[in-house]
Amino acid sequence: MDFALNEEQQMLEDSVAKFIGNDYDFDTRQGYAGSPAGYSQDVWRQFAELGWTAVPFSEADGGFGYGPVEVMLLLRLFGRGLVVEPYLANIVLAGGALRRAASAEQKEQWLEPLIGGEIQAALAHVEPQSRYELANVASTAVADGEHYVLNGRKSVVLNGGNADVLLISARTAGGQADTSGISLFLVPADSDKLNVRRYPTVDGHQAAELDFAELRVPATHRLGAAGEAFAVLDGVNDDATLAVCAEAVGIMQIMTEKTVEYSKSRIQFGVPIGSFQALQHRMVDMLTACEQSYSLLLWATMLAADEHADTKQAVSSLKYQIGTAGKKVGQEAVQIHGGMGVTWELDIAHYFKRLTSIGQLFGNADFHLDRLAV
Amino acid sequence: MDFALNEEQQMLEDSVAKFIGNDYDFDTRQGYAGSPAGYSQDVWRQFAELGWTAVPFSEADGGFGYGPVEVMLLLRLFGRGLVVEPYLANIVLAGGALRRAASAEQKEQWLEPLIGGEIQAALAHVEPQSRYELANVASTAVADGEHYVLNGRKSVVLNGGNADVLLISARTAGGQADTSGISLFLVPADSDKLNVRRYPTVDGHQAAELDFAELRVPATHRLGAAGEAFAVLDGVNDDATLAVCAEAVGIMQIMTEKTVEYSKSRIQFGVPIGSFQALQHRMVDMLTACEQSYSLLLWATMLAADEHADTKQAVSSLKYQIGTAGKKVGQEAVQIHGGMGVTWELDIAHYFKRLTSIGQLFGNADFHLDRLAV
Amino acid sequence: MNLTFTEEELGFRDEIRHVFENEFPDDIRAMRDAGTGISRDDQIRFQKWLFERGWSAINWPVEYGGTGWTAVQKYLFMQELAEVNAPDIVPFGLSMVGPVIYTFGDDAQKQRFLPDILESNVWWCQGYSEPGSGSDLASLKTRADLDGDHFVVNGTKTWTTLAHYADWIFCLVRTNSDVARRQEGISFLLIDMQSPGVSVKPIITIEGEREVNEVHFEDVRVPVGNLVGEEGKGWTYGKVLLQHERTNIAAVHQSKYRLRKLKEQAGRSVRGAAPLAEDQSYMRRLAAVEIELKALEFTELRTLAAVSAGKAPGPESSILKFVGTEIQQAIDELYVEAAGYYALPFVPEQYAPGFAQEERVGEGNETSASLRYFNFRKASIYGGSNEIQKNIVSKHVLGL
Amino acid sequence: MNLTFTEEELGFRDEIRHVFENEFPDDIRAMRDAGTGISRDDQIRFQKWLFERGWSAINWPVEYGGTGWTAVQKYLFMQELAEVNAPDIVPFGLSMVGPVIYTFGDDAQKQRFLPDILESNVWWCQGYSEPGSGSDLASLKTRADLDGDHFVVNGTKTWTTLAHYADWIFCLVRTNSDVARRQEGISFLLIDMQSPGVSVKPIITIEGEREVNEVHFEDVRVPVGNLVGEEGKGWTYGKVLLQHERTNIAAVHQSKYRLRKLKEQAGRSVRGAAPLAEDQSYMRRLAAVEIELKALEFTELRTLAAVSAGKAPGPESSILKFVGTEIQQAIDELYVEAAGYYALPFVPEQYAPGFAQEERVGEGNETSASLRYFNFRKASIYGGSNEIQKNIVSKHVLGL
Repeated sequence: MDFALNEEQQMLEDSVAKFIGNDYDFDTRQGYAGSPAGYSQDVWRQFAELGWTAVPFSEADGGFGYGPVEVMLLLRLFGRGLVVEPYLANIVLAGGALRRAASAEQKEQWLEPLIGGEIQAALAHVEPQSRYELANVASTAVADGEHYVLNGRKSVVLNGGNADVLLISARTAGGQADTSGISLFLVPADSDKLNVRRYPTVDGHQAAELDFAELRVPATHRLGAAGEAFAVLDGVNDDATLAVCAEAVGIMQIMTEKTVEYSKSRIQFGVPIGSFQALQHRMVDMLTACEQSYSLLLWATMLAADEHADTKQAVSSLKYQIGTAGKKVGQEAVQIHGGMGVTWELDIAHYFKRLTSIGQLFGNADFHLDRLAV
Repeated sequence: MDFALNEEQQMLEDSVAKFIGNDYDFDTRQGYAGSPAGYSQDVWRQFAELGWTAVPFSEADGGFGYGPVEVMLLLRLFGRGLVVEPYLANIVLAGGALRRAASAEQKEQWLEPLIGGEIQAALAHVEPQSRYELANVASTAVADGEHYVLNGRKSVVLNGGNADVLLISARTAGGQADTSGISLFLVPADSDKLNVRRYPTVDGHQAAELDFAELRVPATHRLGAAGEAFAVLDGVNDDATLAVCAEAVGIMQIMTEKTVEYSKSRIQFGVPIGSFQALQHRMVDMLTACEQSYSLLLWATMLAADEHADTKQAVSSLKYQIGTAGKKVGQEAVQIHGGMGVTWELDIAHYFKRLTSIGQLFGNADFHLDRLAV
Repeated sequence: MNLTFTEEELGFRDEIRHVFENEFPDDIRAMRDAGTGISRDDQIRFQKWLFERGWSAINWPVEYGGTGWTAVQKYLFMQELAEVNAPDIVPFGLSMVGPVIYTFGDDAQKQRFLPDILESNVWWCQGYSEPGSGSDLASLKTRADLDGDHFVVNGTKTWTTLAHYADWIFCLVRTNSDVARRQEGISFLLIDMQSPGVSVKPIITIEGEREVNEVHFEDVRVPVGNLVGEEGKGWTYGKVLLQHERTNIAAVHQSKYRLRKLKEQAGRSVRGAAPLAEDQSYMRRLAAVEIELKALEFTELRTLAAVSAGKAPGPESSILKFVGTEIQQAIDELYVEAAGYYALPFVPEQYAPGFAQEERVGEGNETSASLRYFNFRKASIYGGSNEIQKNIVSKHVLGL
Repeated sequence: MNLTFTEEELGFRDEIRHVFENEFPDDIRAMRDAGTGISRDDQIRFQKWLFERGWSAINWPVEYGGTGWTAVQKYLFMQELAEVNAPDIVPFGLSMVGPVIYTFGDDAQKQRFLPDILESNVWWCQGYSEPGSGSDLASLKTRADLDGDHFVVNGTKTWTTLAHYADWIFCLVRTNSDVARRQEGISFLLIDMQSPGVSVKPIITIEGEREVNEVHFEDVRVPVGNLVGEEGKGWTYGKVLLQHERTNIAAVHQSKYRLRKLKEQAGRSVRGAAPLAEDQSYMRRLAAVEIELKALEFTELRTLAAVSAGKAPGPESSILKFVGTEIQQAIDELYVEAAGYYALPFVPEQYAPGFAQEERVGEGNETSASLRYFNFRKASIYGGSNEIQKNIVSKHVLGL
């Protein structure tokens, strides 16, 4: 039972904190988010040079052999910095699927350049009807000689518009909600018959809708065994949920700090609004929500690092907490900032929007509480 | 659309308010609750003389032909007075069943003296396993010549220990959860084979556990048609739910008033605690909960008076509101009273306990919200 | 005590409904249903449509063009208005400055301003808040100094809704700084937005739209004839405005409409998946909001009944605003939860008229849910934050 | 950063567990499981059982009879203690006055009082609150006037838990009224309850039990040797007490035990009806409390880790008390909801030893749920109300 960081972890956290503190203020972030790609390629290359893109990968795969704890350290600080560079989409989602399912050749072709920051990738799994049911896949892939023929649609594919390669899930067997029969395919973005509708998201990130009809994919581009992709997607989904929860905790913490600071400087009726007891107690509740959320984040992350049997329960507990406490902290931060809290100009509004997005990603609070209420 | 009381209603409300104000202070109430019967027979006779026991009954049955609105006026003020006399058990529950199901002879024998305040009655329907499922009846009644033979148990029979006659539901046909096949029987309290375990309830009222084995009841004591009692019980249950909600609104209102008054007089740190903004906003929330609950009470009561098709939906909406808002108001009133709020000596504790009981009667908040969530 | 409407009231409602069903502009309703923002011209066209039927100022006295309706009639009208998903009536002219002018203005001002407000010929905006004074309005600093037959106005107003649409602005300005109470020395002034020295700077709000502005006044010369009522009495007049916002302050009818639409949406199955309506947890949440809304509807009806019975509005009226906004925001959250992943796409352009349907993202309007949610966080902040509302109830109702 | 316990820690836990499983008095556990109140004698027998194993004062310095355990060891011990549903250790001697005496008392006081506290030979109670001073403790009025080699004590203490069991009481008394700050002039005095002039009057609490009392002092003569530390420094000493309540302040282990028992109960079917565990709404509520409790457990573990690493407890420690009591009260509510109609019967007598089983009302202990719920509303009021706790966090953590 030890909450302390080891030396490598401490160095990693310090370097991320240094980057956020020195090179990533809010105006810079807004500039990157508003650029054509929606993020900074330079910053992304920097992440690769610093080795941050290699964190969750084994040394055999060209990574550092780190795990959930190190990813948590990165993401919590990315939350504080409101980082828009697509770490979740490239490293946790696409990288997580490649790490788990790709063959040696596929890793050499796709994972190495991904870790190297040379290509962008995206995992295309969610569909318009699937909501949070991971196994609900209506897209189909039919074997045809040395190829598969894919038909279907994919929803809100994170980083989908920037990706050089898309990891598309499709059903090679089974019924629409079966866990078995789902396969994953590597599809270059410039493939014929692949239609990508890109758009920004409300939190300053990028996503896309995909649709594909009679899209032909070489059988060699299948990731892992046919029909066995659910376990891969399930593992990736847990990693990604942990990652966005770490980001959310960072956001909740800085929103609380900024709200307390604002309440000390904002004068109304001749006194700082932070002197009003009703607001004081609400800010104490915000702090409490942060502390409790951070505790669950540590619990769930350490379980995941141990590959403990309770990991899934912990991930759902954490996501429920983030969905509820995150909403509360975000809404209170905006409310206590008053009119300023709902302006585009102030960072508070953008933290709030990111928290809202995270609340809807990978299962909302209700979904995860239902999973636990048995 | 009219919220005003007519002349008769205004007179009724005034007379009840006068009684509560002049003849029923808290110490008097505690005396009645602590007496052997757990209520005052004199006060009960007074209720009968004033005609309050006749309110919901038709003129043909010897009543005033009043309805839900008048019962609401009575019960809301009974709530303010924390009245322990068994109006709910005798008039709304037992009387409601007799009014709906009894034959002319049965009414003459049982309803007339009940309205006259000469006898006490109780409806024995709930069972240890039934929780809030009205149709879940495991007790059985088997026809045997001119008699029925009853076997079973009944739970928390309100006024059961004081009742001269018990209205016992038992299954003459069907499965344990069927709506059809339930019958009601009039059983004198002194019947052979009827075991009555009386006890006080946490709110200063009285109840009892019943069990009966091979209890023989004349067929002439059956209320209404065999196996058709569910509709009767369902109607009575709605009336009773409305009645306790009216009582709860009265309790919530007076608890809020008393809490506001206390906060003006209780000095801490040299000022009244009512000057602390955190408490001010919480007392505003208490007031809001009272106003919103009172609004739903009026809505549901007026629908019931019109025998409107939405009555059941309104009753469940109201009971959910009382279950949630009532708990909140009660807990806040106790909390803001501090140590005094948890002493037997102060009325606040007893209002709180009655609100808690009402929350568990006739379906708690979850039960009623589930009924609406379709 | 009963719930039934009289024959006359039902007849009145049916007439209103008939007109809305048969004469309300289809294109405006279509834009509303599609989630499309309403342009300045369409907003004016809508309000003129109401004016042509005598419905643009239902709360005004008959002599100035009001209806003389009973509280119940007004309630029924607002209900029918919500049933066609009509735009909100811009309040600044018809609900705010109009009543101040016919209550405190002189005959010249009445004749000059009221008809154009009634007909929506002139677009008004409100100059109350300032960068330094939000909840603490009395600390406002904008000055109006008398210079001959003109006031010279200097200062800045902020959060000015649709100032970039407005022809005129009504302002609270300080005409006297040498006063005992800060509420004194404040005057109510009408200013032509075309006056030299008036400039409007946009404020982009959280969801990315230009809805509010900063309005700067630099040596703006305003004829003394534009002063409403007495100099130094502006604070009193400003507060009187609030009286005229009672009807529909809680937006009960709009919330009922939105909840019903949400239930319809939740009942629809998307591509063979189970409809959201089968999710008990979601439906419990929805039912709880519906209960709170039903309670609010009757709390408002009790207020209207009290007012029309000549009584002063009771405590229940004071809670209409903050409960009403809390419910509107709770409904916004339900729409976001229903959208799921489609709460993320930021595609406001697709709700503009003429956007290519094949480019649309998401089912129906689900991608507009989060934008509405973000934007409407303002509802518990502006017009006197919910904290200020609770302070008022605490002081004036509970006597704390 | 990892969750695993060391071999040594696991070995320690197993030893403790072995002792509890094999040596803990069966009759005491049986009374606890049956919901029976614990008598004075049984409480003392339980605490002496701990003493005999060196476990009665785990937080005390070794020299005075403490354990010298690490934070993790203390955590594991408290966990095993909860697993046998042990009674709470009465805190007034072992957690409160004991630490004050060994920190600020003189040698005579240490020799005279500490051994009897450690062995539970003497029952202590706490004299802090007064009728006029609840949250505002510094306003206390009980006076101790010096008269030769005695103090003469006059005044009233209230909410004195189990004073009718107590042999001694430790009090905060005013020895000097002529002070600048009210916190000055307060002294920490030890008083024999047998002293002439001490009288104890019961206060019956909401659930009908005698748990607290009013203690009156009328010209009670107390030897000056019973003054702990310096005259006038009592306020400082009193605050030091709080430091010693860290461990288990949040009652995490008891709450975990009660939640597990509740789940077992909810899984049982009563006479053929569906078990409560099939009620999704109820189980969602239970799961939400379980999540909050898990979070609190790790918030407490983080605090213990910080403390044992020599750091001052961080902000997380300040919230342990009010979150802990909120969770305990939430669990009480879950038990009441589970009881349903059986929340009503008021039959405390059936939880006394030797009550006739055939007379019992309700399944298991369900009729005790509401009594515990009522009684435990005190948890958010006493020991510094949750409002006071939030004021402290606001001031000392947020700097507001």
